[in-house]
Amino acid sequence: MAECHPVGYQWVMEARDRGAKVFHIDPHFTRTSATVDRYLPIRAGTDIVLLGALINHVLANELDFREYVLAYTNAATIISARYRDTEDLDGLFSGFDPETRRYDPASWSYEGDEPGEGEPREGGIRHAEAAGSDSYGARGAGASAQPPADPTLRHPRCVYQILKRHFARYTPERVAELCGISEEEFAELAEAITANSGRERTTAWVYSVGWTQHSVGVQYIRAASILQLLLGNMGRPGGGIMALRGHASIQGSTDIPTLFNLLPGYIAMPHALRHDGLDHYLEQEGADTGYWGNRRSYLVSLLKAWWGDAATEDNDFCFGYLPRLTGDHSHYATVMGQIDGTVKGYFVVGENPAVGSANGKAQRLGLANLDWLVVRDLTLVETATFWKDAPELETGELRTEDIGTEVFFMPAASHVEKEGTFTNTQRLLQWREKALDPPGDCRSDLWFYYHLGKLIRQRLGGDRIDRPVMELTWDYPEEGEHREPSAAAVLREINGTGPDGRALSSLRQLKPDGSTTCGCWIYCGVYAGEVNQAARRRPGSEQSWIAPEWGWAWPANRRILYNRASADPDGRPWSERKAYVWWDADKGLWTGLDIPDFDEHMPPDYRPPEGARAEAALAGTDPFIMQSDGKGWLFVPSGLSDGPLPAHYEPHESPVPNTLYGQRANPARRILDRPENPYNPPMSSRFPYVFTTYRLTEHHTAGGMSRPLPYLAELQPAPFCEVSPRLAAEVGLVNGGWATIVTARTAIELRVLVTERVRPLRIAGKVVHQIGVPYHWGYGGGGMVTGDVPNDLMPIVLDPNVFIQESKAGTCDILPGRRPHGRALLDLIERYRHG
Amino acid sequence: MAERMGFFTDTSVCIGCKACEVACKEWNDVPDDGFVFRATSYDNTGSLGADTWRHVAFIEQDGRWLMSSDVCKHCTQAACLDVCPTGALFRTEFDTVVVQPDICNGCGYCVPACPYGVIDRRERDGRAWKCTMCYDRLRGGMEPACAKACPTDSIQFGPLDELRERAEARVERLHADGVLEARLYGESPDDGVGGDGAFFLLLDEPETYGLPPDPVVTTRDLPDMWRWAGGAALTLAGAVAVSFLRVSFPRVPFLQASFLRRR
Amino acid sequence: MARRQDEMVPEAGFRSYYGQPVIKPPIWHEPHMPAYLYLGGLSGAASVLAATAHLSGHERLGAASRMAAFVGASAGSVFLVTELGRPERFLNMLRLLKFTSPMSVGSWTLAAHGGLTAIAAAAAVTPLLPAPMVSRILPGCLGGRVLPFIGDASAMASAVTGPIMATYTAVLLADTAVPAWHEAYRELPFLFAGSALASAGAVGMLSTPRAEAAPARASAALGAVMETAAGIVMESRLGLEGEPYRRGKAGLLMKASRVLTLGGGLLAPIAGRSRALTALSGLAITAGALCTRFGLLEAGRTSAADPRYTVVPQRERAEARRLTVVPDPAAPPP
Amino acid sequence: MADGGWLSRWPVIRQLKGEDGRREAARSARTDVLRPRVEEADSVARSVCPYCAVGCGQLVYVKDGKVSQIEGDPDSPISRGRLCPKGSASKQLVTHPGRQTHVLYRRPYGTHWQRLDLETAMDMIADRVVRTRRETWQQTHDGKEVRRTLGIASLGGATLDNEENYLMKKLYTALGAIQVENQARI
Repeated sequence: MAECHPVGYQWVMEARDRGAKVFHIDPHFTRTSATVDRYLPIRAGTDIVLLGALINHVLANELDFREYVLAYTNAATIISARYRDTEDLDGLFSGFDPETRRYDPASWSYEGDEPGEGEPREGGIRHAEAAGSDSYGARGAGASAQPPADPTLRHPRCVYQILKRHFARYTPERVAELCGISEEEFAELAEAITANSGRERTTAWVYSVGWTQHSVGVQYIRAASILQLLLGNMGRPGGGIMALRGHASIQGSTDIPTLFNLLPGYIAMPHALRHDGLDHYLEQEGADTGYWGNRRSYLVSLLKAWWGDAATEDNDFCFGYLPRLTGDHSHYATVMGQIDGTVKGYFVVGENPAVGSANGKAQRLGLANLDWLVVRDLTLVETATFWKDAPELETGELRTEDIGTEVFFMPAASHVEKEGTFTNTQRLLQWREKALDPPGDCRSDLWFYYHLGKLIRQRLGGDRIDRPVMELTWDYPEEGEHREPSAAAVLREINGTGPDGRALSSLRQLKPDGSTTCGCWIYCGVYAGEVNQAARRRPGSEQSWIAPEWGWAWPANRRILYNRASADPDGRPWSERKAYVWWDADKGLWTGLDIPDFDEHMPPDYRPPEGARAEAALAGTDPFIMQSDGKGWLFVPSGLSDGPLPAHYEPHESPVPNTLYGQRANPARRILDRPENPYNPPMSSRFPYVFTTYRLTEHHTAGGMSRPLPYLAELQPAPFCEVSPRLAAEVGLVNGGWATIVTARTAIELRVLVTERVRPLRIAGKVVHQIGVPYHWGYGGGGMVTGDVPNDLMPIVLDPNVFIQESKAGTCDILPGRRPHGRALLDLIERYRHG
Repeated sequence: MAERMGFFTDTSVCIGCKACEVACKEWNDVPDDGFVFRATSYDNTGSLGADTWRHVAFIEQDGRWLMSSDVCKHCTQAACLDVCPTGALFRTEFDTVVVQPDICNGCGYCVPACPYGVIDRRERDGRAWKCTMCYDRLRGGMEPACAKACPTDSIQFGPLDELRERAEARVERLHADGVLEARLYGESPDDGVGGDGAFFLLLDEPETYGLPPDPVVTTRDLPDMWRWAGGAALTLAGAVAVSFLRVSFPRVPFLQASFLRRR
Repeated sequence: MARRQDEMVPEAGFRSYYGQPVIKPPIWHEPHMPAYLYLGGLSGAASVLAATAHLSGHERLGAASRMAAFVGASAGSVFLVTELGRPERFLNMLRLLKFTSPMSVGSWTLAAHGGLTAIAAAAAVTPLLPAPMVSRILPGCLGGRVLPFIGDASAMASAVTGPIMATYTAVLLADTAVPAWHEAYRELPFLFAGSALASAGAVGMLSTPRAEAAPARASAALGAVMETAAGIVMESRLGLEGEPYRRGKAGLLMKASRVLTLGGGLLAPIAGRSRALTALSGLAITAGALCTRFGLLEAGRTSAADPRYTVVPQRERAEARRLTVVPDPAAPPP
Repeated sequence: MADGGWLSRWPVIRQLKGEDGRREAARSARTDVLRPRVEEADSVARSVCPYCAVGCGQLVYVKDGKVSQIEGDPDSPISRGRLCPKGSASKQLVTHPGRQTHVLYRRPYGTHWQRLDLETAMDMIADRVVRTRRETWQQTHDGKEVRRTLGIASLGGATLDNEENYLMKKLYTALGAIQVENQARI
């Protein structure tokens, strides 16, 4: 956090100053490690072992916050008798089909909720193939609101007992054996987090892509969620699991997604093989209880925002205009489509896949096989210049004269040359004022897409293919000499309007009948009262520590999600110290420091009547209002592609076996077994070292916004790897010298930093060396400092839920000295591939 | 005159992010310092100089990683200022030491005079440069760019007296917390430079950070130097006289005449 | 496991930060700075020699020394100005008079000394020029009567600025944080004065007929002895800080200087009858003086570049003080 | 010191008048009028740092149509005026000489860039979108209506504004392009 979010880290330093104990668990000793109470080095890719052992520690010693667990989680819920755990199947859950390598989640259901024959409502192969879990993350898959439960937690099939059994093998000994964290260190951590949880205290977990970029990444977060729910740390101040996101509006990019499987507000894109019309779609997608019960209002308001008057009740509000998915259309599938020739035209907007995505060679081969490519950026990033400086030109795999890709480089406006909102890592929308006009041909992406849309519309006719474009609401006020579309008008459209044409103030006003419009339901209220709430700038010093009048957080400006859980079932704060929101019986409403994430008039003693829908179907004691049963899910009955509970699997490329289960790696992980994407064999003596990638404070991602800046480039001027003195001695690496790192994809050369910050770990009886590689460099890109591309080493192997690549744990070999060039490089890789 | 302003750099909370280095350069338009991979932990700018006015040191020790943002000390008795022949270096109303780029003629004398190795001449420009404690910002009531940017408040700016009190309290707190190696550096008005306007809380010996353990302003000995030089000058004159004495003693009577004689 | 310096990020031990210098080395260039030091010293001593020669009736020696003083000061000034990062701003040297700055004092001295030696030299040269030419350049009586008087007076006055010229540069070097220079502040002025005297003597004996050159020879010899003595005292008194004078390139230069200066100096008084020996002696002394200056600069650089010379003596000083002073309760236990 | 005359401003003379040679007497006329340049800014925009997702507040000062300074916004309850090295380098990000301000075009099999004016480039891109969309249009897939093109794909960075992402998703969806992805997946 100190490394990649230094300004956010000030609050950690402040917490430490006030007595908080801070642990840092990371394969790599970073600036964070240097400034915490205890640093625990861990082997990359083994966090579920550690988290599982913490869960086991809590369960075995009954250290859970029982009152919270009983009231707010599905611990008591009884699971289908058809369910089989990894304990029974040596690392597999029930429902696995080895043929397709996909799970049928039917047996994971709550008792009495098991689907009949055929495709289940949520989950299943087609759902998994289209990254369906992505939308469930915030959404809550179908499950009944009042499933059978055993409040004594004794029923052998209740979630609590299943959890106990599942995690029993996650012991401190296993942590030592697999993670490399000693039993004493584990004991210190376990003691600290349990002692610091409960009524009076809360513990927070903070993670970043070190948890997500794994073939089992979603289950890392799940494991942390289970732990935090058991300890009563969710929905409470000082608790939670915080995702530290690495880009200015990466949160916004998922809320209002430019992602293949989502519509704005985590609404799933329709799937041709799963959904027919609007009604069928709504029936299939999501539960009727909890806030997702209102999904018709959200979707219809979105369709109205997009197709305006053309969207009517009679034509399903133009639901048919939405293109249909049939499977995986994600980034890496798209790249394969480029190589295969199905993808002809490609827009790359403020992104640099040629050096920023896993397996750079596959990316560049894809780019070289396009008809046309549009790159929009501030500088000439490698993706724009690959045709004249890609490493494949040197090896002879590509020739500039043979690359038929037509390339348009469109210079972009910077963040100060346009107005608009970023959504930060805490879901806070902040409006940026425009400081000045962009120079030369530079334009905002808003300008580009708006005017491109207008030009496209001029070229289209009125047939059924073109009608969705022609009928699209595409008319925003234009401002200034460049005819910049008004970002405020777009934000207002996102916020939505009521029947009177006025901006809506709350998502609760959204209607299923087409009388309201809303471009993104979770952002409804950002323009409440016709005021750009994201532009609010009341100084922090003039507000409470929650600072509700600085920007605007979705939903409804709530700063902590599910904060109903900060009060006990009766609506009283768990403790004075941790008071946040509470039920004011006199006034008959929820109140507190933050905006309650709950129906403000629903009393704690509310019990839903039979047949109630949406939020009314949840009780006054159900804080997790997006879930169909209002409970925090320790066990996930549907929605995930690789199991209802986290289980430790070794990374796809790993030097050691999985000693926990017979199943070595995540059975459902997505593998792209193609010639462009060869893998290192697991436990191969040719690739004996673990390697992990990460960022440095001085640079940003693949360097597009940092390498061209002298002030940043000089601070970290060369790609390097970090190795322990012991590995350096074994291999013959010299501090300040050169090393070549080899994987089945390619070999790259880097400078060497020999440092005791990197520690060899003893794993399953043998010493495992880890090599750290910051990934900020590329071969060109207008960078002041250039070098080989660390991402070229990475394989494309994906988490089965969200299709993110495993770039935090792989295997490699390391050699002293610089790499061979040209043909000789390919020969070297050939030798490694075939041993 | 305004209060004496200073920096207190508390390295115990430094996270080595180098925001200070960059913020300083952005404000003061300092050029880059070259692109050299030094293999000295995460430090690739090396030391303070004409093109690096804040420098973050990284020291890897067994189990800990020390980071510290170094800067011009703005000495109470500043050798650079003392020896500057042009008056380009002067003491401001904030008791800071600043180079005036419109005056400096690049004589280079300040460079070896500084006991901390701070000031240096920018060769492509010919003048000497160093931290000004953002003198222009101070004159507008703003804090220096580095202190403002510092994410963890490792760099604190304020009236020196206040900072000294705060630093004392911080050391006591750290000692109480068992960080016995915490110590202040440059805060004492009794040290060899009369105390630094920019002082530090360190977690190891100063030399570990590249700081001199007991710096003394060279001009402290200047009166003595002049005396010895005076002695040497007289000796020189005497030696010349002696040179003539031995051989021209007989001509002494003519000395007077010789002096008065017109050609 | 054996740990070599190059095997890993060197652990910044108690001594230094990656072996980097604590202070900045002098940035002055070669040959500018050493040449100036030589020329300034030569000029200073030569002006004393000139005045004394004049007083004692050694007119040829006087005239030659006046010329040497003038050439030394003016050529030295050229080196000094070109050494500046912004030579066009050399006049800024006279913005202020700062006694804390040997360079300020030196600049004013040089300005005065340069002017005085120029007039003195002009007066010495005028009689050698054809009268018509003189009267064309100088109006009326100026050439004939006033100039010689002013010239003599200037020569006398330059005998006051001269010793300062010859020794202030020692203070200039000593008044830095460079340990090898600063710690030598007692001996350096004598070293400089001796070297300057020897240089002026050498120039004097090379440019003056044998008959009048005896004082120059004596000066050369005395100067050489003085420089050598100062050097020996300096090296024996300085401990670690004196090491740069004995090692490496600086050590070679200083040794060469010692041999040349002493050899040339001792040769000077006995070389009277031989022009060759005189020339040898004079050139040896001059070469020795130059070696001294180049050696000093080099030693200063070495001294600054190695943190040992900065840290170790300071650490010893601090430790000594810590042991004598009442322990500070806030100080960490050793 | 306003009484003109180089002589009276000559520091030596000022020294003689009693000014300190290391303080007042040494000051130059430029020094006397020095002020922070942000005081002369024509405008200040309240912005947000474009690097990571902490969302630190930035103040963007503009003078004569150029960014003259970017620094932390002390009012921000998130960052309290502080910035990391990247945030602190924001001015260089928007002003550095390597930034491209012209449209560049590389024709198929070409070996060099050529300039293109913005309007032409926009027309050319629109033409290609329309053509590729038609050529690769899929009305049905396995008998099911899909109404899409797999011929056009997009990858966006996560420094795009919400409004930009919104228009992108809206336009692509209407066009039937589904391979619309973002750094958020990566």
